Formats: sequence, C-alpha cells, structure tokens
Amino acid sequence: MVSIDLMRREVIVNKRIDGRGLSCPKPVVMTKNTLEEMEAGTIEVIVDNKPAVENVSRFARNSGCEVKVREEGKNFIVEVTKRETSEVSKEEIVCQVEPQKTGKGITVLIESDTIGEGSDELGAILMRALFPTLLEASPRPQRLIFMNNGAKLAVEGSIYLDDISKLEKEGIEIFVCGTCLDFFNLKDKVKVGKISNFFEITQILVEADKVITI
Amino acid sequence: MVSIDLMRREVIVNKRIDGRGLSCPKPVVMTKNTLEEMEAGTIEVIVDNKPAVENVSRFARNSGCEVKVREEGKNFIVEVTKRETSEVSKEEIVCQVEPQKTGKGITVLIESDTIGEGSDELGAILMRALFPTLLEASPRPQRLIFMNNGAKLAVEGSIYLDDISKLEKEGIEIFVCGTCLDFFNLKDKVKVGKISNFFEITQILVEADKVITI
Amino acid sequence: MRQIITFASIHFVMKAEKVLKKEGIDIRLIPTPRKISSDCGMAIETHYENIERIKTILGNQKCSMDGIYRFDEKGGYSEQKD
Amino acid sequence: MRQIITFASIHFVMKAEKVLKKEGIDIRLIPTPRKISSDCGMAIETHYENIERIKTILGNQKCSMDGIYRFDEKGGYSEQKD
Repeated sequence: MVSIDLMRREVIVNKRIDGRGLSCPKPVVMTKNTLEEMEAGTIEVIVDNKPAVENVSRFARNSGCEVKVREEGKNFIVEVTKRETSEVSKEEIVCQVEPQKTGKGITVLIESDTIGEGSDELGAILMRALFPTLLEASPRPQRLIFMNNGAKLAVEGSIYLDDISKLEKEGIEIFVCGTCLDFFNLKDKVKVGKISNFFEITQILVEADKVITI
Repeated sequence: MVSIDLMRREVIVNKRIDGRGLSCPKPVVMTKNTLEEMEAGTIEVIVDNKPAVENVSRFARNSGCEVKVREEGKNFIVEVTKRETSEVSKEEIVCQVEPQKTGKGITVLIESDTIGEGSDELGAILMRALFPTLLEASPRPQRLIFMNNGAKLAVEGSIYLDDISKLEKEGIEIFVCGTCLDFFNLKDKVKVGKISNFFEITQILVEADKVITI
Repeated sequence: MRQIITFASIHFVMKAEKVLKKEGIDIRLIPTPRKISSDCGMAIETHYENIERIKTILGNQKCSMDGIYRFDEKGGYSEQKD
Repeated sequence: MRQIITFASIHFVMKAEKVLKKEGIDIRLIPTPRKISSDCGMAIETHYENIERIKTILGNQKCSMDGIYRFDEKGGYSEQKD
C-alpha cells in the first residue's frame, strides 16, 4: 500500500488550474480547454466545493481521463490524467447543483445474492453487473449494506469480492450484517467491509437520503 | 374519441372559483367550501401554478369527485365534478410545496412478476392492481424499470401490456432490462418500453429522487 | 359502456375470473375503483352486453356477486340493482 | 493488457464462462463497457495472453464470439479483427 502511495506522489503535473471561487460551468470549461490544448499528461484542478469536484470529475471521466481527488485544507484537488487515447467529451457540460440535502446520500441495501425473482441464474448475472455500474454511476451511493444471503457476497471465495473492494477503495462504506455472517458461520471469512449490528444498519437506513433496495 | 371529447365540453359548470394569486391552502379551502354547499354538479377552479393544481386535485379526488385538468394560457383549470355519492373529505388539507428537486422523480423498480412473498397467486393479483393505481397516484412516478421476471410483463401475451402501455402513453418512461429479455429469449417479443442496459438502469436508480422497489 | 362487478372476497374474484375466461367472456381484473365502496380490492370489468351471461354463469357456480356498477364514458356511474 | 470479448447473447456468455473456468483460464464476467456497442449486456474480460487459447476452446464449443476488444491501461481500446 505504501509503495502505491509513493508512486502517486511522483506524478508530473503539467498544469494547475485554479477554479476556486468560480461557479459551474467555469471550472469545467477551464478543464475542457486545457485538456483540448494538451496531448497527454496530468493537470490539477483546484476547487473549493464538492459539486465542483463532481462536475469536473464527471467531465474528465466522460473524456476518458483518469481522475483522482484529494483534499488540501478547505480545497479539493482534482487530478486529471489525459492519455493519448482520451477523447475530450463534446457533450454539453453538466452542472450538478449543490446537493440540496445535508444528508447521508444514497444507501444501497442488498438483501440477497441475486437480483429479482424468476431465475436465480439470471439474478446472479444482474448482481454481477451491479457493482461495476455503481462505480460509474453519478451520484455514487455512499453506503452499501449486505444482509441475509447478501452477506455471502463479502466473504472469502465470493466472485464479487474484487468489485466490492473496489467500491470500498473509492470511499463507499460497506456494512455487512454481523448476525447474518454469524448465522452462516462466515464471521471469520469476511473479506471486505465493516461487520455491523442492527442498530447501526437501521440508523444508516433512516438517515439516508434515499435507500435503493435490491 | 372525438365524440367523447365533444361530450366533455358540454359539461354544465355550476360555479367557477378564482384561485389565482392565492397560495395553498386557500384554493383548496375555497374548493372545499363550494363542494360542501352543493349537492352535485361541476365546478371549475382556476389556479396559476402546478402545485395548486396538485393540491386541489388531490383534495377533490379524496372527496370522491372526478377531476379533469386543462391549461388555459398561463392558468390551469381544475374541473371538479361532485356526484351524489361523493363525500367531501374531512381530512386535513395537504399543501404540497413546489417540488424541491429538479431531479428525476420517482422510479419504480419491478424485479418480479408478482408482488411480495408468500402466495404467488396473491402476488400476481397485487401486480395487476399496481399499474392502474400508479396511473391515478399523485405524484406519478416518472420511470419504471422491469428486471428478471419483471421483464416478462412487457412482452407479447402479457396480461399487463395494456396497463403498462397506458402508463407509457401518459409520459412515464418504461425501461426493460435487455439482458433479462435475452436470457428468457424474449428480446423480439417486447411490446412496450425501451430495452435498456445495466449502466443505464443503475444510473436511473441513483439519479431518482426516490426508488420504490416492488 | 363499462360494467364493473364487485365481490365480497378476493377468492370470489379469482374464481369468477377463471370461470368467465374459460367461457370466453371478455373481462378484465381491475383494482376496485375508489368511488365504489367494496370490501374487496379487486373487481371485474366487462362490457354491458356480457352482464346477463355472467350473472347466469356465476349463479351456477355459486360465486356470488356483491354489486354491479355501470360506468359511463364521463366517469359517472350508477349501481344496478336487481 | 485487458481483453474484452463480447457475445451475441447472454447464453453464450454464460456458457463461455463455464467452459473457460473449467479449463482454468483466468476470466471475469463484466457488464459490457459503455464504449463497446453490443447486443449483450455482459462480456468476458481476460488477459491478452489467453486470447488464442480462448478462441480455440470456444470454437470447439460452437460458442461464437461477437467481437474482441483490446483495452490498454489508460482506458483506450481497439477492436481486434480476425
């Protein structure tokens, strides 16, 4: 982990854009212009609010760039890396307004190891599509809860482990129902997320802006 | 269809209420008072904003009246018909504020061809009640997603086709999971809605103001 | 003209649907309209012309109806007593 | 180098996954990337080195592939014609 962290700091930044105090679409337009001017390389966009982070990041991702975000004091630095293969998006710039709610964002509640009723084989396919697409969705959910058979997705041998770990690395909180793990004798096999109790799970559900039950 | 339309215009309007420039609950209170005074008949309530249309309509429907809405320039006319059998609602008047969000409204996620667990026979009855009642509900959902066995509701031979098509005609977007149709070999049998992929479905779920999972 | 038939229980509705469809009668299961007070949440919708046949068939099946309502195109309705 | 294989139907994807895993080939089922137009919502991801073996195995199984795409680490991709 440490070595990866060190590598990240060695990135050569070709340009810095100061988007502080500017409202959307300005920081996005500045990002767009800079990306169009350069062949390949890394730029850093400094902004002072979360919606700006989202708007710049979304534009950069849609342009096939790699995006990393870090906080620096009260500001955020969006590191955008343009590759030879990146294509600067021609789509209209989307300004996502300030999130209306001070809330806890979207929580996804996963209560099964398949999605929907009918065919479990199909339901398993649908579940496999869920995690990678959640990673690309905007706004991203902030929390995932795994209950009953869903808890099995987070344990050793699960084919979903890589995908769920990726979500966790991206800052999405993963909660696995401890009683469920206990019931299936899987408590020591859990590989991703935080083992959670009923009070915490219920609290997460009630404080979410939105719960998507799968 | 033309003849029905002509008939509609022949309605005798017993009273007109001018609710322009007034904020909720005033237009609703005026509607209520007028409905209480009359035996049966039709009144027209003129208002100048959509929330007022919603608030008056909701109250009238809860009172067992028939409601029709038409636009006239910048105003809306809510036509309320009281029958002998209508009972003016005694419930507290609900003022729905201007929709706070510019968002994507309500999404209904249908993951099965029955509703709930226990009896599939009952679950099928419940599903048959869902679509006609969604059509009358306020606010109406904006999008419906059909996954796993739910996808079968949108294909040739489905007893739900008429009802789902009616929702689509009313402007509700219908999305059917393409992989699910593919899995059931029903891709060329789909009769209503748009065939959708995983990225689109996940995006619809996260950007909805609210997801109702059925 | 739409005709809506209500029943005392969902079991009667389900039985009636099965029997009437078997007889080839054009009917539809619908949620009982708000305006009609009925103990049962689902009702059967059909055309006016089918009513007498339905009465006969359901009478033979001891599948007792609760009420029959006639809806006009304007949404007005009246109960049909017999 | 990531290699993504698409199929005409989810049934081919599922069959391919089963067969290839049985042969011990390192593959992953993924939702077909947005950038690739495909009739099928899922695709198979593998390493470049496995492609020739996969072609042979799936050819024998009559599990016909739709397209093979090469993705570089930077997210760029190109279709591989054969």
